Amino acid sequence: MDRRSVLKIAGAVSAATATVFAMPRMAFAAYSDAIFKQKAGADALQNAYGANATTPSDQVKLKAPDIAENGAVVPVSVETDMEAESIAILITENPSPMAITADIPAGTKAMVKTRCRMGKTTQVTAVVKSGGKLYTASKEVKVTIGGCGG
Amino acid sequence: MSSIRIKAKDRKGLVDVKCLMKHNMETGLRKDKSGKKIPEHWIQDVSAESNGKTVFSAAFNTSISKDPYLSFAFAGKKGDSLKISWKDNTGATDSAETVIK
Amino acid sequence: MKKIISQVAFGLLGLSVSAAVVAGPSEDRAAFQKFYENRFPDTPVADFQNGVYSILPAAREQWEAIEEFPPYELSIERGEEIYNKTFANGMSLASCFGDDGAVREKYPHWDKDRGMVVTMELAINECLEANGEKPLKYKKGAMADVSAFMSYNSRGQILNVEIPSDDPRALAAYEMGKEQWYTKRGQLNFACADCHMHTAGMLYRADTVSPGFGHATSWPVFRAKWQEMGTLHRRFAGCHNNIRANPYKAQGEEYRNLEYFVSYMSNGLEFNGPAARK
Amino acid sequence: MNQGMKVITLGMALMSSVAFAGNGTTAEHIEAATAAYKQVAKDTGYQWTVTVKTIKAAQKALDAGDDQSARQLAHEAMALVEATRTQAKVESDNWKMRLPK
Repeated sequence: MDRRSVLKIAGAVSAATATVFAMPRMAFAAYSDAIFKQKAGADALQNAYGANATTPSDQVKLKAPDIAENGAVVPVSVETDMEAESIAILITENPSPMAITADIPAGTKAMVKTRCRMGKTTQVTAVVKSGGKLYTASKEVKVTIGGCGG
Repeated sequence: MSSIRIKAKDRKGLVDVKCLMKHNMETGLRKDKSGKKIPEHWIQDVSAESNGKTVFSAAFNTSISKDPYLSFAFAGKKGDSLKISWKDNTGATDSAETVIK
Repeated sequence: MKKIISQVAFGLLGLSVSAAVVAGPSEDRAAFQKFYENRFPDTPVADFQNGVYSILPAAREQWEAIEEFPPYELSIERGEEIYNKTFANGMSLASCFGDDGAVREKYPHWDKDRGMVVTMELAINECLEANGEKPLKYKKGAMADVSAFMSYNSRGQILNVEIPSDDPRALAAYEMGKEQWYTKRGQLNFACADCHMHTAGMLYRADTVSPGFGHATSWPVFRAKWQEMGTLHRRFAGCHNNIRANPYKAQGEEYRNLEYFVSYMSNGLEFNGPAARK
Repeated sequence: MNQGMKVITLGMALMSSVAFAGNGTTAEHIEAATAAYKQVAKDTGYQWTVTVKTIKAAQKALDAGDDQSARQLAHEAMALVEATRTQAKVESDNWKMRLPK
């Protein structure tokens, strides 16, 4: 869960949230509008991870096609050899860029594969949270429309 | 029948999980034939438990494709249980359980 | 396989000189397959069963990622249920097609008694109707599901469509399908062969057109564009619509004969349906 | 190819509109185009979706009281029917050119 929203909830519902606050490490990825309805990727990251400063790293391995076969179903995978706590995928040109956040507990491989929608040609960014810092890899995915198949 | 299909295989101590969840994942941007917007309806939270311990969890936006696909891997072994559940924005939930092969 | 085919073709040529003048189906097929082998020398012949992905490495990677957990698996499960459902008379589709329905290689075939091409989807409906059940719609839904289940259990069977020489009507049906394939239609004035033969592998706007060799192997398919399953005849109709020609009726004579022709042209490849396509 | 076809279609549209410019009511012209469309379909099996659309558009314009547009669309439909017939005629032999050598 994102720490900021935990703080907000903690402020609003003081006593009950104390237990939640006491064990933030146990928290799981959880949906929140503050992350997934954000129009800007940086704000989404801020709300998800309490920080939006990122460092590009070749240790973050992002796999996505150069040209999407179909914008409705684009396979994307993120993997890293770093010790990761969380992985996120941002699709810059989508109405709200944050597509997925995934928590990686100890013992789970720092990897996630899924299929995403992309409305148009866009930058796709994989974010890995490791040692409290955010590392990224990005690439452009071209989305074409039209022809016989699409 | 559950909306979730799971394939979980032990590959030298690392369990390779692939799962497909049947769900329309409506973005709220699509219109029906009469031109009315189809309300958004999507899976927000997914979690996976093996032998009672959470091994993976994720939150989705509407930008995850229809019938979401998720693949991950965790330390485990053949014969362990694996339960995957989701919850969507209407509060609906579903889960499926399998034994790791 | 290629070798066997050419040997058969040469064998026939050797028998009579007139056979070389009046090209028959097996000469057609040899020339057809040769055309694609020359055009796509990097594609192993057996790989043409993978459609456009046999010639497009970048798209193939995405396709393989989709095939890791293909969307048609849900359709196979639905199809299995329908397949094993007991009819009101106590029978089921399994009574017609066996326990696993692995009969893909028998279709399409020439039915001499009725003087027509019988496809698998047609046979499914005939089984339903013979047992007092309602027939299914041909293009999608339950029919595509049943077809997906049967095709899945038939994977690996080899296309071996026959045009019996003792029935001139079979040859006529084949010729009708062949003419369909090579004839321009619609306001856009395209023949199947214009796109899928002479410009196969080229871009039409943003899409690479698939080679016609292998067109009949992978059905039914889950198309990303449809976001659901569809049968071969649904795709035929879609192509005709694209070129602004009125489509024919699914499982009507025109499309059955076209299926007869394209399947015969792909003889030697494997049935590998159902599949995921763009 | 597409462009070429358009030119042919346009040329025919001009010719046929000259041919029956003055005579008959617009409704009759729409009827004539519909009949011709059906006849070609029956004779040759060739049918263009765009012709059906144009006939429908003509009828719609007529119903809306726009006689001039309706008449023009009816003539366009007739030209499309003629082009379809030409295609069928040419193709009855030309398809053999596309056989692989």
